[in-house]
Amino acid sequence: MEKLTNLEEAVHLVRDGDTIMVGGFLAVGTPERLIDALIEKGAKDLTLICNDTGFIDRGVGKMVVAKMFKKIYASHVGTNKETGRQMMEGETEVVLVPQGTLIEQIRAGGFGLGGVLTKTGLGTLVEEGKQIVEVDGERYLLEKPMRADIALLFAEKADLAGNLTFHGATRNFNTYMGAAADISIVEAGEVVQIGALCPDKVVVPGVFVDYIIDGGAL
Amino acid sequence: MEKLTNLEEAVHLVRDGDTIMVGGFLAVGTPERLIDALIEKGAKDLTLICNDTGFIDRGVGKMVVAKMFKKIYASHVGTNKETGRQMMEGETEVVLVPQGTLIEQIRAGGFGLGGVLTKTGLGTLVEEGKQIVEVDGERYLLEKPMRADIALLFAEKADLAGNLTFHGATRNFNTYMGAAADISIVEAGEVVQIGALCPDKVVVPGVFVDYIIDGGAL
Amino acid sequence: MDKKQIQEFIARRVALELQDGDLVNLGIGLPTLVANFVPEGRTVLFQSENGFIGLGPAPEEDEIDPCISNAGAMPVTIVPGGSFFDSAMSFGIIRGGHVDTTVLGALQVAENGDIANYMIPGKMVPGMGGAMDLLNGAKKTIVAMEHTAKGNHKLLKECTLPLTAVSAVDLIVTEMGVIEVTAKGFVLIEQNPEYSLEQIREATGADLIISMGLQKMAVV
Amino acid sequence: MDKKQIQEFIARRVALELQDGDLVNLGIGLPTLVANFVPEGRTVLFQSENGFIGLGPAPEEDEIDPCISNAGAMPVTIVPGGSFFDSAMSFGIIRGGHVDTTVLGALQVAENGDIANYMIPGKMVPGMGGAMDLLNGAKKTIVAMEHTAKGNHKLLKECTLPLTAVSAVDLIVTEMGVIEVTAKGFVLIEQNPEYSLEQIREATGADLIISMGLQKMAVV
Repeated sequence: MEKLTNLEEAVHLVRDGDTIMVGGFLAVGTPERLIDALIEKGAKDLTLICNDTGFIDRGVGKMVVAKMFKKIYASHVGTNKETGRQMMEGETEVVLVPQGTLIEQIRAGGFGLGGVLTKTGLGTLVEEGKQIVEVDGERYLLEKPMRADIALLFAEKADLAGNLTFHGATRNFNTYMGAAADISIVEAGEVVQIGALCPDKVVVPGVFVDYIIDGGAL
Repeated sequence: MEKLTNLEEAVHLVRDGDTIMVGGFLAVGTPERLIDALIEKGAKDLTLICNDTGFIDRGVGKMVVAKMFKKIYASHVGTNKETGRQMMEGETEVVLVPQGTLIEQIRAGGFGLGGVLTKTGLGTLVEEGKQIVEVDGERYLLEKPMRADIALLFAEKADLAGNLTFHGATRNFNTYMGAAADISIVEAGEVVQIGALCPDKVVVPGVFVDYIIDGGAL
Repeated sequence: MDKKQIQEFIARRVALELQDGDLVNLGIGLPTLVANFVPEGRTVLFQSENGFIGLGPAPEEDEIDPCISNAGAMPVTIVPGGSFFDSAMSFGIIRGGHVDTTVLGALQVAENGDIANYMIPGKMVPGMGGAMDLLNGAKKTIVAMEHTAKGNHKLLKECTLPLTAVSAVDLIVTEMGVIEVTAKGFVLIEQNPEYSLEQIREATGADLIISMGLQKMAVV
Repeated sequence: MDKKQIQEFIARRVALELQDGDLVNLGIGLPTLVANFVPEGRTVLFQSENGFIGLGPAPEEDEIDPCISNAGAMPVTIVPGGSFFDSAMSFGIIRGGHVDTTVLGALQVAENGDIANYMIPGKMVPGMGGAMDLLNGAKKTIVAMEHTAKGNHKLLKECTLPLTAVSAVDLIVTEMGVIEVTAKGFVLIEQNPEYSLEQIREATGADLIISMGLQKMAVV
């Protein structure tokens, strides 16, 4: 399969009503070009799964401003006042998820696990409506696996087989979202030939990557 | 804390009756020098958690031959006839665990998760005596987290802060066992100064490594 | 055919099932042979559950890297575009449904797809290794094995040995033919003309439905 | 003391709690200041939950790497011996109890150690980020905050805001003193001599036990 594609073809894979996962942590490690192209193409009633909603002018926050989401799962929305406004005025449903739980739910969704058992959130609003599982007398919250139709990801380098490497703090949610989405699209700072990446240094194996965009250097 | 130590001091951390985790897959990525030193020092009634029991003359299998285990958790023991003999004759208790479940139980033990929910083992002997958890109508086996007193691990390189890198197929169980053990000891093919490893290339952060042995090149 | 020829014949037929772009996990023994017969024009990546994608052929004696071996601890190579990872990632790939096809041997297969291939109580208890995860996780499971074991049935109404997985097998390839495991039971879809339908029926310990479109067994 | 001096005073006292070899996670705001006052002779590594160990000081303008930032998206550096990882690893470290100390701010802390610091319903709902995991996972939790909010109590018998975690706080450091959270409730173990015990009691919305060994508040 040829994985290298262009922005236009890539964003046409996103349909109205889709659930999308977007990598990045406060817009660090977010595929900005994919987001810009998706805003230009337009899509509505999306559900977002992302660590946070970035800023109004950076990261996935630009899509919040473009009112593309009907529902958002995130651990933090405080850096984007538009998310807060839409939430307060009932325009967008926001589900706050503890950060460590969110990434583990995504991993479970991609790795065929039935859920996550964690103490995080016990005794808080996060617990509401959820199953409690007791293991050796200890109580844990059962958090369900998460999956998406599309994952929009960022990497430092991608080879044509979809193997990814990363620099700095850009890995965050980018490493597992590809496994948890039916289609994953990676914007790479640099696209290299097969064989150019040392197999010891690959962070995400190409099996989790369906399409690659050459995003150019940051 | 000074993490670099020598074989003799390291193996004296293992006490009779301890539960130990040992990295490696059929003796690839196993800390052979640590094992040899531990056999020389002697220890009895140990419980082993390891992918397999290697061979009679290679890997953790040498400890099986030295009759150091009262109980073994492994996914495969077929390459070491002494394990089979001890199991058949009731000398050693052997608990067979599916490989993907075993590594996930170790990860859960090290990462503060309450257990693993998997379909693997449903309808088989593996299911016996275990809790079934239903998630959205699907049945999953609840497999409990695993922890150990000591982890004996192998890495290609370790810096003095305990950061580890790997080559080839030697990662296997070595990457998560350090998190799941009270004390982890790594035999590294090469020990390097702090700063010599690129932080993008570190596979296991030093927080999971308590002691380092300079094992010398393979 | 002698045992070696039978194994190669089976492996050649299994290889036809591999599609371009597939990620494939081959079990130890007979299934490993399949890698030698991938049809021309198809690019298949092999996963090795001990920790990599891109399993390549055995190296020359003087090029052996002791850190690069397959799940049977035999020296192998990694192809360009491959990558190494740990067991958690390896079984995330497997359990998560990212392996397209797994090929395994079996002691017994039942007509509902149950499979037993990891122990004979009291006799041989090697362990399941990664087989239980592969059987639960791979999108398609192919059993590659001789049709009988010293005359004893391996294809059965119900397995008598401890199961490795329930309703997991999709296709069985033996020296006698190719059998689909369906809701109705075993369906023979290809026949090795060296064996009569009567012979194949006799060698099968369960009902054998003959496909309306029964074909001559194909091989690479 | 003005607000800035108060914050620095609190940060200087919190820094004394950090032990040689500790792995420490500092929350955004006041807690971040603690990194500036690690006592001499102690080597402390800072974890940044967005994905690394070895958080270093802010870089010079011309040495900013856009890929290296802290959990507040501010440019930082990584110290030698540090390493980058993804969020699953980061929270494995946190949830698994591998962080020795976490320092966070709070809106309210109850005498049983309950803490509320992530939302004011209908007003401010930024989200918990990594705080719930840190509060559940870190070996020791220190709350660093001003003793009251515009005169309103923050140390309470029970929190009235939605909780971030239950019975999670071990120590509270404010400009007035240092308070241990014990099975008996709040115990004042250090007093800033600028405030009388009466003033501290009045600023505290729960019983305040005065430690038998009450000391003058220490700072770096």
